Amino acid sequence: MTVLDQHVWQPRTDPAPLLPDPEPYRLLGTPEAGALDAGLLTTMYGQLVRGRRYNRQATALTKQGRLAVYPSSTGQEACEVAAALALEPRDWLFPSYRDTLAAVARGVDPVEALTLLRGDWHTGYDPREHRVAPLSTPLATQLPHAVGLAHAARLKGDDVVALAMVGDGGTSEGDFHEALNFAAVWRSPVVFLVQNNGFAISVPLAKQTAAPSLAHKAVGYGIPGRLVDGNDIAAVHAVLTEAVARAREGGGPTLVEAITYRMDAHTNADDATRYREDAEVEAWREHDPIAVLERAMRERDLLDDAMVRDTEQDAERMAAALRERMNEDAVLDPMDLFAHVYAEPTPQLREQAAMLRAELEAEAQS
Amino acid sequence: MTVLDQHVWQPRTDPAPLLPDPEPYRLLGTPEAGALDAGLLTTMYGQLVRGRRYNRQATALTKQGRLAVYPSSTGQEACEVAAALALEPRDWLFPSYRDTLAAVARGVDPVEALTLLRGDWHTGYDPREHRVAPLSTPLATQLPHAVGLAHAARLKGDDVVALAMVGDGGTSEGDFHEALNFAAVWRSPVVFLVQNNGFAISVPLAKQTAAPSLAHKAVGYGIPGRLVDGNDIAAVHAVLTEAVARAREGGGPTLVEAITYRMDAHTNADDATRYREDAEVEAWREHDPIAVLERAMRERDLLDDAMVRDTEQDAERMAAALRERMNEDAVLDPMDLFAHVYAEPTPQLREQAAMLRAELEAEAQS
Amino acid sequence: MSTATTATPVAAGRKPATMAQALNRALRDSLAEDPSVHLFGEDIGTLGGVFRITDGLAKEFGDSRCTDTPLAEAGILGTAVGMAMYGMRPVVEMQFDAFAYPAFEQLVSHVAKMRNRTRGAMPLPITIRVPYGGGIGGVEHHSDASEAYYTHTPGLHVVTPATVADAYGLLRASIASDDPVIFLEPKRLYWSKADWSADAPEEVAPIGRAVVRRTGRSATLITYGPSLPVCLEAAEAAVQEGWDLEVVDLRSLVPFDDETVSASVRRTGRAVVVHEASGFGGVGAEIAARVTERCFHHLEAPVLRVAGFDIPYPPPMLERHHLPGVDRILDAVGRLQWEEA
Amino acid sequence: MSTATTATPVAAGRKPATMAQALNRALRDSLAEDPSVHLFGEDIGTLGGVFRITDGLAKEFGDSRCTDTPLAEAGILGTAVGMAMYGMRPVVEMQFDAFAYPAFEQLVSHVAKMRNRTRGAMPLPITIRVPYGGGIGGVEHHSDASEAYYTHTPGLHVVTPATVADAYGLLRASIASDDPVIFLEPKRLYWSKADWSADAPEEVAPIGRAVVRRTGRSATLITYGPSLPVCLEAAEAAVQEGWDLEVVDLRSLVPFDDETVSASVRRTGRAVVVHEASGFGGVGAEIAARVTERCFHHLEAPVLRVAGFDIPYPPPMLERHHLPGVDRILDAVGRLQWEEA
Ligand SMILES: Cc1ncc(C[n+]2csc(CCOP(=O)(O)OP(=O)(O)O)c2C)c(N)n1
Ligand SMILES: Cc1ncc(C[n+]2csc(CCOP(=O)(O)OP(=O)(O)O)c2C)c(N)n1
Ligand SMILES: [Mg+2]
Ligand SMILES: [Mg+2]
Repeated sequence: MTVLDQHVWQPRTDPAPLLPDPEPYRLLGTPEAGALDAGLLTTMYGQLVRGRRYNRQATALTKQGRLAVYPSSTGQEACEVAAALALEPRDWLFPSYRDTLAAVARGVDPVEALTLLRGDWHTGYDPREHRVAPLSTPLATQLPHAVGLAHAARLKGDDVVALAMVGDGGTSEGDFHEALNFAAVWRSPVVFLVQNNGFAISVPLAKQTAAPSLAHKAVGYGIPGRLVDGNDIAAVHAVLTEAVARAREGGGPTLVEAITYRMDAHTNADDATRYREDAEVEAWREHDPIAVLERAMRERDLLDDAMVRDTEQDAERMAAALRERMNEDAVLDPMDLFAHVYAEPTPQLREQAAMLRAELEAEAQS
Repeated sequence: MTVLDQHVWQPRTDPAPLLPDPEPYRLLGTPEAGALDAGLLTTMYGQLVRGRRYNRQATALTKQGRLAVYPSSTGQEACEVAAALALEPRDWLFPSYRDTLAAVARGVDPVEALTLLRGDWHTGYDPREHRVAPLSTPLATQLPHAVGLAHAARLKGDDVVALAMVGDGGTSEGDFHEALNFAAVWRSPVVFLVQNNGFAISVPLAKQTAAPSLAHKAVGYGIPGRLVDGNDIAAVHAVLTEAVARAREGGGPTLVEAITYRMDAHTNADDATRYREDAEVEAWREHDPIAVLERAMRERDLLDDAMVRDTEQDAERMAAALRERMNEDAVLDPMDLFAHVYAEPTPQLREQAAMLRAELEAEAQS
Repeated sequence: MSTATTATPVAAGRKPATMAQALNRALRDSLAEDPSVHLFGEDIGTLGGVFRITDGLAKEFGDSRCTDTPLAEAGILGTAVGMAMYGMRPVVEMQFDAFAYPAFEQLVSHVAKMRNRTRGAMPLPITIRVPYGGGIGGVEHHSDASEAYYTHTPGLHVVTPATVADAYGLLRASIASDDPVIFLEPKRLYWSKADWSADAPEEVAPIGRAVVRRTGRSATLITYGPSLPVCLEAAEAAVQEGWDLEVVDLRSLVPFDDETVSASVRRTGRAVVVHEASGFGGVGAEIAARVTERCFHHLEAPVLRVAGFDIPYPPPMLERHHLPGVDRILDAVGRLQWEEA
Repeated sequence: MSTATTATPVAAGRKPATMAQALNRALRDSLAEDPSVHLFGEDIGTLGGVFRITDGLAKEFGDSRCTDTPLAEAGILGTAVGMAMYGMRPVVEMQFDAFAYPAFEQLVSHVAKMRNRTRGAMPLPITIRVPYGGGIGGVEHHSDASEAYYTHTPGLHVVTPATVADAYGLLRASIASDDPVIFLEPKRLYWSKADWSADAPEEVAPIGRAVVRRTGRSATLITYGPSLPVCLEAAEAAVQEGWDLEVVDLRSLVPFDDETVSASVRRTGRAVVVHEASGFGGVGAEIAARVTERCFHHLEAPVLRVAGFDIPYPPPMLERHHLPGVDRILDAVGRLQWEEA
């Protein structure tokens, strides 16, 4: 022992257990898949199919002008659904703009989840109701929120876990770094789920990072990194569930990287042909999360054509209901612009509200 | 090969060679020290002794009101000097506020290096003269500058390397993360030197990070991390020289963590007794960088009492000259406030300058 | 009664072009002329930018002249600082107004200060392109009018074009400037069209010079960027009310063209400042204050402001209630105490 | 001829205290009364803050109520957002003005907007303490007067005390507020002293209310924070010139107390706004503009501004030339067109 060890040198974490496996973790299609709970798989299947249908419906709504914009999670439904299923009701989900499906899978009314993208308000749901934070557009900014919330819950003695979602591109932001570091130092009960879908809009992963994997970033914070096949819902669910349990028991945060692929363009406004080959998209169809689960379930006779049909019809009903509700015009009160800026409007806002009210009245009369 | 490997999965870097050794690298006092170049050691010794004297002199100048503030690098001279010695004249150094000594060791006039801290101007030297960027106060903000400069040099075909210095606390900032990631993706010729002196003002490392070491952060960027005894100047110099050479040859950036200790308070304005024990400081005296080098040199008969005395006298002369020059009042022209805001002052600044000029004239007349 | 005029000289070879095309052309011409010009940003390479302002440039000039960066705005601006320190002329794109905020420390603490702190030894000729403002149905964080943060930061130039010709001219001038320039691109004018040629950009739009877009005698509308077309429309509508409005397009917020603005207000005796950013502490406050300081005895009425409300930018379906429109401008003009004239 | 007055009621048990002590006491009382109050920041625990404002609090309330965070301002504010989402009342310290900039995105895009975007479901009762301004001989990046960035951001309250009593009262009120408050602490007044007691903080300084610190009839000086003592000194010096100056201390920049300010200017007919931040686009512009809008026909002269120059904050040895002093204020008062009165 030298002075270095005594004084500056940390009680060192062994880096080895923090390092992710070199290959993404998989369950479906492996021998272990045989042991997976049949009920869980059926739930997952139903949610995946509904999720896919939801994505298709939302995209269709952009074409009909019913949504201002939609960042589809088609191809990423396994991550979206697994994130929702891995949490207890008392836990919190921190989604990004791409994760309306995770919010919906957690119970948020799909119309309310789509409010931001429809454009009648920003956050359409009460975050406290289902414990889903507002969809976050500024990249990676939601990650420190998740850490703060988890830290607060722990200080209060509540065994609440926060699961925060971010994209591969988002890992380059300073907020990613700061959030992971705070979580690690505080041993906060947070799970960070990075959906690595290969692109940040047009920018491929190779221009985003030179790391062995994004999960390897965990080591630099002294937390475990896990790498998982993001289109294998059972694997994602297992990894997240384990990380959530560890967090809940005081074991601190985990960084999970799920390898997946965005089958649609970045949003309906994007033209993906500018930056990727159709062949790449086609290749990923083989590894579609629904197909992967379906194969595994059929292998175990947990799924047959009739069930597939039923599930699809159920999804169709959900989609029809959503379409119908979204086709109703949003009821808007422009005076709401002033209602929630502060607990009490400032004198300045009262003046401005009066001006708008007068305008609206004049408009109504003419 | 699945679709994952083909398309999203990077041509993977093997993480193993990126990981730092579990123990800080040492040279002095080890058998390898016998092979170190005698001339280099003598140079280092001279610089260390002068550096220590410079630190003492600068601290004394704060007491005499000649410096507004001084963040001393006493105890950290090995890192400061080694950083300067590891670079070629065409290379660039990016120091933080604590690194005036590194700037001085690289050739910057000590009075000019102290301008910021004396308070007569911000940067006192022309950064292009010795290729030393302005001392950076906002933590970690200088790191992306180093990356940009190194990247620019590479684009121009110049084999220039940038060495950027930052503290342990600074590694928590988002800019640290973004800089390392840019450097890694661009394979820029940059060396990041983290001086881990155990504290960020009063905050100990354990409240700053839970990582196995700060050098382990390298893995998350796909670059090598090196851990070194920061009070062993030969070791720091060897590690930096190697990293600089690798960068120059196109091998990309390196993250070096040097374990050291700040013997003085954060600045003269700080009261270190509030957050650390004297015993800890005392323990580090055994491992003082000058003592460590002196022992190794004496062992090889490269140093004797006469040389020690000569070196100290030389340092004393340097200090006396510095003291004398710093005791001269700075010559200041308040009109300089307007001279360098833009290439051409705006009409608004011309008006304001006229106002100040009138005030100064009135003052001079009264 | 005067009619709308444009102050730009008629040049040979004028063709219809959008502002987006003019910006693209400005970048291309700058890249072609000066090898030290380098473009950096998110999605500006292969994709050509989410607004296609850099379309085709990576292809024409290579990845190293038009580079897709990792997704980190402080990193983008911070590395641009380093490149400029090495003698390059970086032009960075912030994808949207609100996504420039992560770079705020680099901007305020380094970009704006570097020349000054080094006594001129280290100028930073960086152009920061920021698509700004609303009116395009963007969801939250995509429509901030953030100009006031920049205009209050000494060391930065802040310019914003309102016409196709100025888009080209000002961007060329910004890139050529040896000082950092915040170049604010009004998103909702990207697809506005005009006849235009790339000739003589310096004459077209020197930094620091406002331009009278419409001469008039009753009152002056002072505006810039996205609000110029609204003001011109208001001025036309005002004719029916018997008002002959002058419209000044500032183009450059810093440096500010006091001469042109004050001359106009002295002539008309009344002024309304129009912008879509929130009014409180907005650029309009500065304009109103300095015009009043300079023209007090010529003023028949206080300088009024028509600005966005002091609220977070509204969701798409409500933005029209927030943005200054023709009616609100005419309303303000009507409050310029005509009865007392 | 009136004399300097203070508007704070005399309370029992008043003792001499510095502003730093009053702030410390406010934090202590808030921690003691409300278990949801949590303090976060760099060096605020063991060290008690670089200005010692949190001295002794970690010891008294434990590390989890007064926490030394990792060194990352966006992380500090971002985690505070999360804590507030869970019902806590975080009070964060930014070590110096310029070191709050890394948190700018969190501030503008989340802190200021969260209540609004969730239709009131998710208020964020966060207090952000920012030691600001110069006059303490700080090296670059330690003396920014950054208030204008905050006042232009809807959704934030912005307050700043100029007296010991207000430091206590306003900080208590800020922590109790259900909205985010930027609490600007004038560094150079930390060691200013006054007789003061911790009684009845709500009466002392409610958010949104300016106070007349000195009544006068000739002209109104409108100011806040670090410039109040300078203005009071100027007002005393002005007596010799025959001017009886009223001095208004705004205390709260957002919400703005139009009533008190306008009433004063209507009474005096002349006004000078004083602050040390750069003038261009500073808070003074807003004040001058709105006072003019409201009091135009009472004004004998344009509202003038005395502010810092439009330059990066100077090095310690030159800062006195930048900061508005008594002479510069009297000079501006002299330019209020008395000859025409
Ligand atoms: C701070 C910030 N910068 C830029 C953007 C603009 N932007 C929106 S999505 C996106 C790409 C994000 O990529 P990734 O994190 O991989 O998530 P994905 O879209 O693939 O789900 C960008 C650049 C933003 N929203 N926030
Ligand atoms: C962005 C920013 N935040 C806060 C500060 C205030 N500050 C100055 S030095 C310091 C501690 C830095 O610690 P470390 O990085 O370990 O460097 P050291 O002082 O030990 O050399 C802090 C918090 C700053 N300069 N910049
Ligand atoms: Mg992605
Ligand atoms: Mg340190």
